[in-house]
Amino acid sequence: MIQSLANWILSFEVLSGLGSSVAWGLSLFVVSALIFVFVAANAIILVYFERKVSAFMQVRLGPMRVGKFGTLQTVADALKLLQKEDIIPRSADKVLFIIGPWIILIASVVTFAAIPFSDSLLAANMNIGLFYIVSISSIVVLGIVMAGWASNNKWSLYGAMRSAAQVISYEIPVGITLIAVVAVVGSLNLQTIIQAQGGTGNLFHWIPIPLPNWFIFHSPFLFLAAFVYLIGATAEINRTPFDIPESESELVAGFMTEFSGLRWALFFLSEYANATLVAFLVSILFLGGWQSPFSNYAGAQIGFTIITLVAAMWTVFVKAKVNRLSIYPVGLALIITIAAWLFPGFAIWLASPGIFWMFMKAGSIIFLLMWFRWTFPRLRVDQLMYVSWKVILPLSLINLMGVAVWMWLTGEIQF
Amino acid sequence: MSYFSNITNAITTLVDGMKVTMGYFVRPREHVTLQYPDEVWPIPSRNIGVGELDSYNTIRSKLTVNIDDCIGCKACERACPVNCIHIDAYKGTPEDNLQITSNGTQVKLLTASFIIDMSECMFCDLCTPPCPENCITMTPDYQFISNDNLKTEVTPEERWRDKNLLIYQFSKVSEDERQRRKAEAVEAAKAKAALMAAKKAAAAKAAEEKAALAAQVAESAPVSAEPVAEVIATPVETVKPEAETRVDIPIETITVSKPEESTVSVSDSPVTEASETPPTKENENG
Amino acid sequence: MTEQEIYADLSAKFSDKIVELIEAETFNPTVVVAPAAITEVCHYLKDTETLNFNSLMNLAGHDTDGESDLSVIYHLHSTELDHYITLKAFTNRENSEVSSVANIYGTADWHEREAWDLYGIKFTGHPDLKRILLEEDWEGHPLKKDYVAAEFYRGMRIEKVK
Amino acid sequence: MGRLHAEEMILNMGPQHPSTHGVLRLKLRTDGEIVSHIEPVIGYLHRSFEKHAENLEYQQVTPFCGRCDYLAAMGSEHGYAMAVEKMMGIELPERVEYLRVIFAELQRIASHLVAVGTFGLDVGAITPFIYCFRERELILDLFEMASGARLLYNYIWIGGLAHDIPPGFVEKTYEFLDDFDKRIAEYNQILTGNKIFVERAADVGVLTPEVAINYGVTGPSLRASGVNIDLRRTQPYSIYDRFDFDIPLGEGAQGTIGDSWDRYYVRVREMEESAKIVRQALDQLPVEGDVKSAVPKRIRPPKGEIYFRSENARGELGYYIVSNGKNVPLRVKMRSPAFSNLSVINEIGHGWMISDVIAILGSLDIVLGEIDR
Repeated sequence: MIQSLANWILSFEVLSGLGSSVAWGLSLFVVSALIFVFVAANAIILVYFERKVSAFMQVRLGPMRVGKFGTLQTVADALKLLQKEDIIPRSADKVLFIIGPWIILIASVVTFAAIPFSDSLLAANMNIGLFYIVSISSIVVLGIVMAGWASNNKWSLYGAMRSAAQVISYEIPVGITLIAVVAVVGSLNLQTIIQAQGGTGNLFHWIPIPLPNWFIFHSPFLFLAAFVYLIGATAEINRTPFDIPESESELVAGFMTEFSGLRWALFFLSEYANATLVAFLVSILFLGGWQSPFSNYAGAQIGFTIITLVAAMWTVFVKAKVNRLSIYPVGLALIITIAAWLFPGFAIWLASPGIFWMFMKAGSIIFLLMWFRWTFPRLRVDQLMYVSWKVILPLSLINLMGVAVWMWLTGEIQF
Repeated sequence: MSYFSNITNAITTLVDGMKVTMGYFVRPREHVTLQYPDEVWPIPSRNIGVGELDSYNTIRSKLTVNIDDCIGCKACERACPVNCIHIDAYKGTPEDNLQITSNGTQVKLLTASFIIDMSECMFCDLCTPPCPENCITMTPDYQFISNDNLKTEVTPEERWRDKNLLIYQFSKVSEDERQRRKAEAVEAAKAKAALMAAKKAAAAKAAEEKAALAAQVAESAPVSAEPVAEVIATPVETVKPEAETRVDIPIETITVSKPEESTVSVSDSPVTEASETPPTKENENG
Repeated sequence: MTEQEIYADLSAKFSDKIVELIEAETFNPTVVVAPAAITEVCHYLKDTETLNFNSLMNLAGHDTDGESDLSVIYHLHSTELDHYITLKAFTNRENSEVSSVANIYGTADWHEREAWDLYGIKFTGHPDLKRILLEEDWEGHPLKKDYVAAEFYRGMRIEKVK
Repeated sequence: MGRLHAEEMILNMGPQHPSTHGVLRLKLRTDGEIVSHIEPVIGYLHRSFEKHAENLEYQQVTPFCGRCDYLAAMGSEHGYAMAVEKMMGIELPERVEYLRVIFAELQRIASHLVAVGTFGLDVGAITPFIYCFRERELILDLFEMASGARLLYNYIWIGGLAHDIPPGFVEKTYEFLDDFDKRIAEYNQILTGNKIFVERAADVGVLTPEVAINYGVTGPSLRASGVNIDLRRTQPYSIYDRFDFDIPLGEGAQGTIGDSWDRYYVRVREMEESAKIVRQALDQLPVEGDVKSAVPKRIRPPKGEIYFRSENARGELGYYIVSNGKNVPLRVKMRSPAFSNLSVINEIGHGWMISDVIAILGSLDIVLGEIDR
């Protein structure tokens, strides 16, 4: 994307004198700014949705005052945070206290450079994209430890130490799970991984249910691996039920206790950036990234018909009480189905890959994370370690071996 | 084996919990939020008031006084556990044109000042039942933050914050009149105190003379003037009833003859009180 | 066992340390015990099988009128045998000392601290007798009837209780 | 490595801390995450109830009783009123007794809802807390309907009640009870059985019966240890002997008897039992009767003293009242259940992690207003 932007800049008569390196630098700057804006806007939107989702799950309404249905609430909150007094505790380690939040933010923002939003929209098409993301995102823990230590507060220190232990122990199962995916594709390039998931095939290769060729349907092992990765990644980004570094009922606010105003906002920003990153990774690695779930427009038509039928049956049979709101999903599916049958162009659009599908998938994953957060209690430190070392790690190892065996069975690889 | 059953148990129970939250997520109409200034909590209303105060219901919020019905008996002031009601009542004069209450009682005292400090009120509703005229009531008005309430001098100087904004003066008597009455009452109290002191002094003198006489009989000792001074030093205290536990402001203005000790009267209205047979236990323990 | 039987039992065991049994003007017949003997009496009450008072329900200080002796009241209950006894120890105002039962009943630990805090009754043998509800540097023991609050506490004016 | 120096750290939990249920300060001596000693420091909410009571008339003390245990104000008032009534020998009308039981049991449900919800909050589950508060609001609506106040009622007077219940109250209460069973099933679904919750609460902070009785732990916390002591049953006061209800005991279903999970679950089941009592009381409620007929005009109990205990939501609430025959009590001592319940925290909490100490504290269900009085 950077290169094409630079070429585009150079294609203008007036700007052609800039020279390729200057154009390249300029487009680099533009792309970086775009990514940062994306992350910031994303956090603002996600905070709003998190508040709404939590409110609806908790029989509340959530923000309703600022803007229609409170849509501008997070904007107002962000403005408030920017205006707040910048407090640095007197006995804090000033240097670390100041750079800690920035390290966390930078580490979580730069990972987006390797995320392909669509087949052409990505900042840097790296051949080691996955490796880059995993390694950069682990730097976050450094910032957390810095922030916790620099605060000179016992609660912050506890939070930092817990975070370090947690992130490091969850890196391992997460890494091994990723290797299972890489083993199938044979590449660390995220674009290649997504392209490998195009088309339609059978569920688990043999069961004759036509489904997209996503890795989650590749084999039972990868199906499991998707959940293992989701759990591990939830732990890595410190969200409930693994939010022990900032567990508000135990450690007040963990490593963020002493932070306020802008610095605190940076933590928040990076938290949501990380959540988004995980959602993107799950959809790239297991759900086919920007690939459409339908291979052609007939597939889209039939697929949506099936979805509508399933939704209608669920509404009628599973839900005892049919009220107006439970009809909404069915109605929506029905409208799309009718549209898909009436207008082939719409069906073609549905079947074509694009940024829409990427965001749909990532959005569902983020919703899942929110759903977890507002349902579950929090684990204890030792239980967290138990889950990591005794449950997730063996599972991921089994997955890795299982995937290899599976591929040998299905004939994808030969010895 | 328990390892695997643990994991399956974890998955099933967690999914169970997620069902509940999702159930509410897809039914946001069941929310319980009330958008406060736009919608308010429905106040359960039922009339337990009498006569004109029919609208008085059980909700206990801001106190209000129908000052036209107040006879200045201070029953509410005595019943208040936190001393947030301060009443100054003075003996009425013909030029006061004292009114007749809605119960038909002729008011005999001029309620010069009837102050309720809502910042101290604890909404216990103990002040309303003792009122013989049902003129002090609790209204369902719970939104009464304001900044235009009367500023009065009732605030004792040891108050650590300015709470004037929630002090309500119900009496219609003008400030000048109030001051005049207060001064008069102080004068009267002083006169009374002097009278009592004189009486006491006379009594003491008589006793002293008697003692002196006795002493003379026994042994001719000199008479000391000490007891007289002692008696004069504490004149006002004797006016206070013995069981009184709190300070009235101002003390000198007590002109109503108080019962021997404060009682907690609990009947709804004087009418029912009269018709009821008094509880049997009361006399035994009294 | 009734309170009378318990009293008889106790006075047989601790002849000189048990003063009397108050039955008038109380709903809980009360055995008056010498203040220094509370510990051993409670030991006996708890450890004897026929008595088995394993629960101290309440421990309260009391000041009758600001002049006479302070007293400490113990309400004991046996959860196994379901009988009750109330003990009372009188101690003089100025130098009040009662032996502690904190090592016998865990409940007594905090309740004795509270009695010390509010009445200034010293419990000898208490492991950590210090104020519990009020600040460490509070002056006086407020529930004594002759208590007069200081005017200031750390520069803050103390509002007078009316 | 010989020079590696490790020492214990003093950690101040509170007075400002999200999980101390008020203003409680716990001085924790910690070795890493392990807490080796807990010293509670209380008194931050001391409002001198006993000093107030010595300067107020008997009826005027009632609102202050409710303010001590602000989550179970009806129960506190009930206990105090019964103590004074016993001193004065007042016989109450049937209707008053039934209404008092109804209110006390509804208050128990409301208080346990807070206990259950905040325990969930302490271990990190935010949503059940809101569900619990939703039901509690319904109970508070009922209270508001009857007494006019939502939290601090001053409704139970010595010798009667402040008002009779309004028309429609009984129907509304039935309505609430009909719905309530479903709600409890919901809590069980989202929290009670939840594996993470079980892991956090089961086997944590085991309170043995001996320690519990020795420290004067009462109420659900004691019954969770398997000790069958409920004053409503063992020493029936008011009219509790007329109702058919079970005393839930800790069974160690998920771990050991007397662990935090048991303390939690006993409360959940007690809510069901209380709902049962309310239903029976509503069924038997006499239609006729003046709730104020036994209210004495002058409350001057005869000279004497009494220790009266009743079963409040948190345990044995005792009032030690000394009267000298005047209209002002000579001494009112409140034996607050949470005061004794909290004192056991070091006994059962040391050796656990910080997170567990919070869970244990939450399972003891303390109210600081009552501890500090």
